[in-house]
Amino acid sequence: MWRTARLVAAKDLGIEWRSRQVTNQVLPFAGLTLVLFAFALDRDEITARVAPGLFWLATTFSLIVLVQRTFAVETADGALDTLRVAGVDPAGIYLGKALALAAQLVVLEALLLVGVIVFYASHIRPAGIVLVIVTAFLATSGLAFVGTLYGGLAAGAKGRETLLPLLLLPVVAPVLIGATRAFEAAFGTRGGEGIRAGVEISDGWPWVGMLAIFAAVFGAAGVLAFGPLLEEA
Amino acid sequence: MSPVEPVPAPSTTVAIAAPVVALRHVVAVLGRFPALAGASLEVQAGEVLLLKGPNGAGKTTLLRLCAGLVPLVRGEAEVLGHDLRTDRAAIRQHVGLLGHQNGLYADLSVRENVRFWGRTAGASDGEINAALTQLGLDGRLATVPAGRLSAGQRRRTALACLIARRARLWLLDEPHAGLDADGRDLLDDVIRRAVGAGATVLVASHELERAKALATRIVTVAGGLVHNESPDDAGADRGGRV
Amino acid sequence: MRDNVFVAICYALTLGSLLSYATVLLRRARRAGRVAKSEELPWT
Amino acid sequence: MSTTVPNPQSIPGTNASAVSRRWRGITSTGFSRVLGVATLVLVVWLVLFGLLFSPPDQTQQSSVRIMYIHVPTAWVAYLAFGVTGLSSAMYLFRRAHSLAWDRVAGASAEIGVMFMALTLITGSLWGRLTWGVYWAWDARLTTTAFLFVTYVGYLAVRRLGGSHQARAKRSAVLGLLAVIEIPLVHFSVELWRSLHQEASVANPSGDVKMDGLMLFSLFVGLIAFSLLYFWLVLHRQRAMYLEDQYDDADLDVALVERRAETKEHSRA
Repeated sequence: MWRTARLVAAKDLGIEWRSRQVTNQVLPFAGLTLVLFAFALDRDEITARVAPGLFWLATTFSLIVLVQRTFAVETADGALDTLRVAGVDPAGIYLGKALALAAQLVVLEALLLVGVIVFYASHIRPAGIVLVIVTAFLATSGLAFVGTLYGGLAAGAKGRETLLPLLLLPVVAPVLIGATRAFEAAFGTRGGEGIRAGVEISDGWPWVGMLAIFAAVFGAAGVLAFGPLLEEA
Repeated sequence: MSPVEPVPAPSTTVAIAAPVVALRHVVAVLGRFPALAGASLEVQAGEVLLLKGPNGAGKTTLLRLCAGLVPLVRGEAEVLGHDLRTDRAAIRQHVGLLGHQNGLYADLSVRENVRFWGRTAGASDGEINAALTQLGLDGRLATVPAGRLSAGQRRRTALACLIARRARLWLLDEPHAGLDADGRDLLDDVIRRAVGAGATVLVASHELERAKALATRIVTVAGGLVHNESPDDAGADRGGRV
Repeated sequence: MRDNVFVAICYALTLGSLLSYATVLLRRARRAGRVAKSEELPWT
Repeated sequence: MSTTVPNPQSIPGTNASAVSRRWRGITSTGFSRVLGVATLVLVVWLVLFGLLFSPPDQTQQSSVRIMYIHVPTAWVAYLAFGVTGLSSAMYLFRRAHSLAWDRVAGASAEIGVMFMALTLITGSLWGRLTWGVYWAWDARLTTTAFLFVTYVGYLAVRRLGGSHQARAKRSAVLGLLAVIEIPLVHFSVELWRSLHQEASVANPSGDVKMDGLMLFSLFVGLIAFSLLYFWLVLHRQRAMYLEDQYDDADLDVALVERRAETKEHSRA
């Protein structure tokens, strides 16, 4: 299974390396959403206060675009059928695609973090760096697992462009809540009271626990469910 | 891998081993439409079976059914000893399907495509390079992204991927389409080598003259059913009538 | 007064939608049943 | 082939009440008719008790009457999704892969979504009266809304088509995934709401003092709606069976046409 996973991940990242479609289109899209949020929310104190939320909202919307892209690659020339006929372990395909998706997400989140600090004048407390990294890692793996699983479900379907957001967005709600609260604990606006008066770094850790459970549950569910789902796509 | 000299098409009196493909009154649907309406077919190991028939007769569905991609609605079907009703996935390592679509990644180069599909079937680099050279894809062409190839070159790349899989059952859906003259010679050579290496081939094709030269048996697929032609009008080596 | 209006809305809405769903259900079943031979239905 | 609609065992003697005679359908049997009549009686009883006989509440006045509808619909909605999850598991893990479980899952989900919508509407109306606001980010309400959207997605996936077995397997997997999500969402919302200091409003009915008659009406409501749920699932599942038969019957007709096609071909 892991051999197939490495193979599929290398293939996906190879495609991205060649086509540069994610770097040229999806990353600017994510940056654009940050700017649009700023337009919509107008006043700086508001954006500074909700910066973590906006960060994860932009990531979630970009996730949908990335998932649609990663499965469009498969269905473009009937590669999905050939993947099935290849008789490789579906769990390997699932983990491979999730790995590639996670890698792209991490790059996207790094850029978004810079964007948030620049646009929204947020400031990460020195002690909060570890929390930020751990949260980002767990939330990204959770998002990648869920995205690949539901992407596989919708891959072959006719109305897949509209079906995917409908299926995916409710499911990522816990990640959105958890990651945002954890980031709020790590962030702190310069001067002034913290994001929420008296929010300590330590408040973030229970959320990290929840994110870890989420990632583990959907990692396992994906390994089991991806095969049957790919079969019927 | 030493080039295998082309072996004359095996005589049809091959020992009656378990049939590679055994379909009995198989019904398969595409959405609501019964593409296969009770087809029955038996293919022995080493045969090259030509599926003749008009468009929409069910040839493609028949091939996809044998590859385990299409669920069985009624009837029984056994491929390579596996019952397709209970376990469609088990046969897939041993089956190579060349459909209308080539299953290539447009952004990856020819070599990367063939290496990926070869690796999924466990082929070594040597076999992958051999497949590339056999299809004349090892020169400058190997580094060209699949998206920029002509239809014929994409077909050859898909064929190379098929060879690298070393499947025991080949399912070719109009393989000649889009190939130029020497492309077709290459295809016939590839099929002969595969049969020489013990594979069984099902070819759905409209290029009857070329396909008949290869086929050990011909059947007509029409209206979702398989009508067996008399075997004597197949196989050029027996001077069969066109 | 507004309380009663809201209460009325709730009851009417709930019972109305349940009743209409039931009638649609039975009508659809009858239409689909026209083809199936009723002897071999698993529940009769 | 027209089918007369015989009622195989017309119940001699006890003439089915006017209501059920009008609704005699191919999917009704003795048992479903009795269940239907019982449900009808109880629902009428509920309406009478809920609107007239039960006393208004001291604090909430008559708005408490919505509770007799809201709580039962919420209970049935959660019951329906429980049944969908269970029958999805039964379909997947039983060797027989019998389509009956898939039909029960589909029927229960469809009815569950309807009850869930009613729960949300009546809940927000009731919230408007008691708290003055249509919606509050209360853990239970949020999870309910989340469930509603998830199962709307489930129904969308069920309509994707393909063979019955393909539809069944895909829906069953999604049904189980939905069950996994419920605790995750509930836990995260619960944790989230605990951050806000203001009293987490458990449920509008939380502060209603229940006296005998109100409790009784609520109890009648729960029974009536549960029976109604089973009656609806029973019929919906049978209607699905007929629809599948209808598809298969279509298939036989199509097969006949398909084979006729080959005769012209071979003659031409």
